Amino acid sequence: MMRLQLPRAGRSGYGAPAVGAGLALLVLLPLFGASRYWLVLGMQVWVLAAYAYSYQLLFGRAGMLSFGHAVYFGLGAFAAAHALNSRALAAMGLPVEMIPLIGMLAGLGAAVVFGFPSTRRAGTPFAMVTLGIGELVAACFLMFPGFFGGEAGISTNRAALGGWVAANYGAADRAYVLIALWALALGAMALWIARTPLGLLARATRDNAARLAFCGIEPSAVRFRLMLVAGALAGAAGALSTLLNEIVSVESVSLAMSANVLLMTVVGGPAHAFGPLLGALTLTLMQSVLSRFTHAWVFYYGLMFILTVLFAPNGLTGIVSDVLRNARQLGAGGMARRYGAPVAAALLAGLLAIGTIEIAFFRDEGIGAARVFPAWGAAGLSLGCLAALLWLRRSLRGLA
Amino acid sequence: MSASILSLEGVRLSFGHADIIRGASFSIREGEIHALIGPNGAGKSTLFHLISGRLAPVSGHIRFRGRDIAGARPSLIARLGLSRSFQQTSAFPSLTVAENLAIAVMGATGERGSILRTSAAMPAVWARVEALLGKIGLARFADRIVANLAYSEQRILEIGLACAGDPALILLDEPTAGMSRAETEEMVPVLRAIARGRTLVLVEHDMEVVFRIADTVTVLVHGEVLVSGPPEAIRSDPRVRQAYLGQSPEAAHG
Amino acid sequence: MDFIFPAALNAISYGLLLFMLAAGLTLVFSLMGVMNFAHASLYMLGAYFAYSIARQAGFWVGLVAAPLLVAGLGMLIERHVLRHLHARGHIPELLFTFGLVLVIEEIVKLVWGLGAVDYRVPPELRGTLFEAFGTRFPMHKGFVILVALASLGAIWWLIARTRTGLVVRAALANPAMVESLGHDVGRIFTLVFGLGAGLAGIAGAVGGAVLVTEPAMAAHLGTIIFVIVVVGGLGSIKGAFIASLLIGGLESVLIAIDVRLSDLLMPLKGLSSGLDAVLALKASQLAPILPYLLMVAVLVFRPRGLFGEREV
Amino acid sequence: MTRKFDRRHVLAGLGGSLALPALGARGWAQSPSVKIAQLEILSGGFALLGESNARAVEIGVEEFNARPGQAVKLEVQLFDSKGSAQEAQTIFSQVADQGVRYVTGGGTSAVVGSLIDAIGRYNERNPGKEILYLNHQAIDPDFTNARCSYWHFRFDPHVLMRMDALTTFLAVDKSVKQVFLINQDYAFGHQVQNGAKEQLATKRRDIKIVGEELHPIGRVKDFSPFVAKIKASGADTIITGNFGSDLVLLIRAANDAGLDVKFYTYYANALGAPTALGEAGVGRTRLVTGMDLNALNPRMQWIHKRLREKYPKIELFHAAYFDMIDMLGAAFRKAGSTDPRAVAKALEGLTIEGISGEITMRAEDHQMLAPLFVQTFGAADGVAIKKGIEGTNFGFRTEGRFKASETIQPHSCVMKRPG
Repeated sequence: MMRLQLPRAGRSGYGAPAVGAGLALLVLLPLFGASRYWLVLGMQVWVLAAYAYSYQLLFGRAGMLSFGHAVYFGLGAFAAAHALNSRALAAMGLPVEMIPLIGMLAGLGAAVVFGFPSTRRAGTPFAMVTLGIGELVAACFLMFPGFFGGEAGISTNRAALGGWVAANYGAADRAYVLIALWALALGAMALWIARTPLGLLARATRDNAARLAFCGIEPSAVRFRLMLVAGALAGAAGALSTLLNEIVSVESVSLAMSANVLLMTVVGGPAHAFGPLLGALTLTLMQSVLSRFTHAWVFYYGLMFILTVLFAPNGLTGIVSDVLRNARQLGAGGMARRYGAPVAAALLAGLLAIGTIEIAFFRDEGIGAARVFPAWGAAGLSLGCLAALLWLRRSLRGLA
Repeated sequence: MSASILSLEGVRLSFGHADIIRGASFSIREGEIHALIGPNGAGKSTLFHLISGRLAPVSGHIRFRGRDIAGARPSLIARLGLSRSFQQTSAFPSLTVAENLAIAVMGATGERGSILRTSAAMPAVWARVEALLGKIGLARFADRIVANLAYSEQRILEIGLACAGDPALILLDEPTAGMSRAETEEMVPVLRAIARGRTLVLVEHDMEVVFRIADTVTVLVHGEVLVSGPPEAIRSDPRVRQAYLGQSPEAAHG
Repeated sequence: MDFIFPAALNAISYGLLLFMLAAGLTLVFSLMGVMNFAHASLYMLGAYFAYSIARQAGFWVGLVAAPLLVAGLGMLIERHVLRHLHARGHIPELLFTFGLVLVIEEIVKLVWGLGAVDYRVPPELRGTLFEAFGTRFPMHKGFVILVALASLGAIWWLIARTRTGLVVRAALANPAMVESLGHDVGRIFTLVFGLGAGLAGIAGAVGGAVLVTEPAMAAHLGTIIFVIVVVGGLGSIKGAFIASLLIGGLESVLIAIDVRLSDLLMPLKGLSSGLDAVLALKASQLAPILPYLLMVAVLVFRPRGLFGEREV
Repeated sequence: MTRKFDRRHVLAGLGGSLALPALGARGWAQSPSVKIAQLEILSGGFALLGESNARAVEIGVEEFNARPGQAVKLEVQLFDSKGSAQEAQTIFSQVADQGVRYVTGGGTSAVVGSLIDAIGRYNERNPGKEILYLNHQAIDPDFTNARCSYWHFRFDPHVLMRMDALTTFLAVDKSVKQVFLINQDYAFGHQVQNGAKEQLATKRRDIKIVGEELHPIGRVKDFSPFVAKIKASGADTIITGNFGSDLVLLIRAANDAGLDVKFYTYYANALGAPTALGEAGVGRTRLVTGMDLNALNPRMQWIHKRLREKYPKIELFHAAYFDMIDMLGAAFRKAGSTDPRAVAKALEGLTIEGISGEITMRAEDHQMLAPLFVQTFGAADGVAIKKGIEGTNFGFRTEGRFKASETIQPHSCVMKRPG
């Protein structure tokens, strides 16, 4: 009997033990004496990664480009905040570990309501409907301050409820472990879904929805089911964000939040198992660390997104796995010979471009590079940048 | 004479003022191989779209096993046991050959995308896929991504997809389009094989293939049925000659 | 009546401004199938370019030069980026234009600052056009109407009456056919994209002066013009026209009406206390969500849009 | 963004995201001064406001530190909260990590509220490391009423105190008969609207509120439908808390339509409004503010001049930061310590001479009582209006002065005090 290679979405190829050990190290970050700031940043990465994993199911698997995913994330976050503040739930002894389940239910409920009108269509119309629904829900938030706390949002305290494992999760290190484990579980669920029959049908709808219908399977039903799953996972991720921030405000459902998850997923790699994690890490570092050095961080982030769309459709994880694959074939020396010149040229061009931008725009503010370089530096750097770009082009030709 | 499995009664389709199908009526008997021929623009593919549910007729009835399916959704029609292939190869290009067939099988077996087991854990589906792979002769390409298949293999896969769900009736849209003589020769037995135990309707430009395998031939001109009958009668019918005479030889032979 | 009349004139002026944007977006979409997310960003660039030129050379020079610059930029984008992405399908194109929105907004902030710039119509347009029902109708609003009609008329003439227009119309209907007739479809795409961008540029040069020129102006209009294009029916210029006036007017009319939902639903009073928060809203407070409700409803119940010939 | 930090790590900044905040921590540890983390919105729609706040505080601290014999120096570390409550939490955790004990900042009440709550939780969980929030701008009355916190001090008169000054002045003007309220549809706008209604009802029962409008914040491109409505209502006076483009566009639409009414505003001196007002606003635009630009004391004159030199693009339209800095200095002296617990105690009930008169930090709700001014828009004449603002020839003439004791409003704060 013939052996079929069965579908395995999200094969890492890095060796399961190594991946497991790495993840365990990440989860146990607090044991290594990470300060509160790094823990909070870490939690942010986990929350965003969980959110991005839910989005990857839609965009990466089924090609559903949603501009309103924050609806599910935000409603999950609000449900979690209300649950944390609810005396009735506290009296019933709801442990804080179960809060993400509340968010999951809220996300699922929202997906039942909004999923139907949006998943009837695919492609560009789907993108437009989700955009409309996203704007709709965001606008509603300010209209019903009774439910959503108005612009101030809803404050809560993650230590308000007791826990099963720890007495409470007020301290950052305990909260970190809770959030990391939940995020891992959510990511695993998303990857699991990709490997189920639903995941297979998701890829089929992306490839050719019309053909799927002629096979007897309604593509809009597949999209709807995916939306339910993705909505539930996003809702749980939203609940994690409530546990982290202890406040939920309108920004949780905003277009910016919807855009963030799209950016993370694309930059990280829309199809790779580690794409969302890497995307979340990149966004968090740029938003929280790079933003301390330059006002232009959003510009760099947008530029990075565009470059990814243009030149690396498989995102950063795509680049990494390409490099690893080539490295195995070529060895260190071969890699250096082959990629040394283009990488050096790209790095140089990038650095010079950043320098030019910093000097040109922050002259009168005197921040960043503008502090050290004189005004004419910008002109010099931009010329250098141009030269580096030409060099890059030449070395890329050499590659091809 | 066996019972009719599919019958069209006065099926009409128009876009704006242009009539595409002007009241087509004919019926297809269970178990036969029925060929639809006609010059370019006669509305053959459009008729397929109407039968398979991609388009809805303005008026008229399409009865499949006694049930009116005019205007029903494609997925419903497919579940009723009416399947089709496409003129352009239009499978799922980023999936493997086996996965393509699995999806078609899932559609027929009523699998709606469980999330509680992996897709590997569908023994019935994969067993059927393996059988199909053997039948259409693509077993060695099982794990090949469809986009990387050669053209003729993609055409064969297209037919495999159409019969994966063991449908009662298959619509094949130009199964030999774009194939070399030799490839077409290979296709003829495949067509005979899949026709075993079911009804086959095909649109085909290659007259040689049509007259070799068809039990009945229906000639469509300008959205109307010109004549319908056994191949020998069609071959000698002067109206058919007339209809084809104005056409270039390519149109007559595909 | 005393405030319905000025409200109607406002609606026309604002609606036509929206239409200048929606027309370009529709044109590009029907030809290339690309929903250009960055269309409103081109509008913003039009305003900022016009502002910078106006400071050096005067308002009228800016009004002409800025749209040309924006059109050129649009053609560059089409020629050097979108065309290459086209082969990979619509999603990468959509993603690219989405990224462009971010980048253009940041560039505008870096170059022109975070706040609004003082871009106003020149003194000769600051007066009152006429007075009716006790309200003055400012001249600059009439100017918006004039520019919109003139530029749309020019576009119409270009497409309906010139040879190039004939090829464009043919390409709209059947690009493969036009290609086989020996026309360079790529050039037509570039041209049409430039035309759409230019229209956005004109809208920006005028709209920026009449409304406000600030980095958020693209985000404010961006989603609204999508709503218009979808509600009107993708690819339908007529639909875009009606939807522009409809959406432009909706806001003015809703603001003018002083009704609460609870007043409308008086007979149903006591139905549910849970809906109190909804019912207490005034019609004018609903104004921001109504376009989106309309869009979702259209996409669900009438996917072709109001006047679309084909499904979205 | 921290200035010092930048300079030391420019190269790291160029390198991008590899930069380690840990390096920064070492840099800060060498300085003996009291560190204050300032969170302002430096990107997005409110960025201009955040930028102005940041520059003003920078100059205010420069002046404070340069005073002869100043024992305790202040060092401000600036962060971009991006207008996001979530981001504010991240920054706060970083700040708390670095051992910074004072946090300040303006912006939306979402950000400020989230910080006050976060500090409350942090102080509860980390006794001995308490952090104080010094609020120089968020004037939501809730922060010193229902949501008051022992660790929060507000140095700016809140919405209702300002409204009281505005309505007192309005009540005197017998030509006001019909008032229209137009505000942004969010917490602050609602407070202005409700405050105006309540206070007018007690001060001038004969004034009719002929219309109330709440419009979405920052989204209205053309106010002429509203203006038409105002005109139709027959109003002779508008009260609005609008600021930024919402005020600029309202004024422009009113001018275009020839709407002849008085404007009573909160922010007509800022963010483009004076430019928009122009000649048409003269004599009929009023403003309540905490600072009189025409009568600055020497300290404020120095700050004003320095700000103009260093950041010509930045306008001075808010002054609570300077009172905040002074009062903090006074509290350090009174407590003999810079420990936030001692300083909080010292701040309660503290009275000093502020930039325009006596100011007191009310102990019960931590709301500062400070003088307020009601001013009218007019052409600069070098006397009543010393200089034009925002590059125009117009400014605001002071017509009403309210001493701190005249701005007192009741509060409902039940403060939880540490044991």
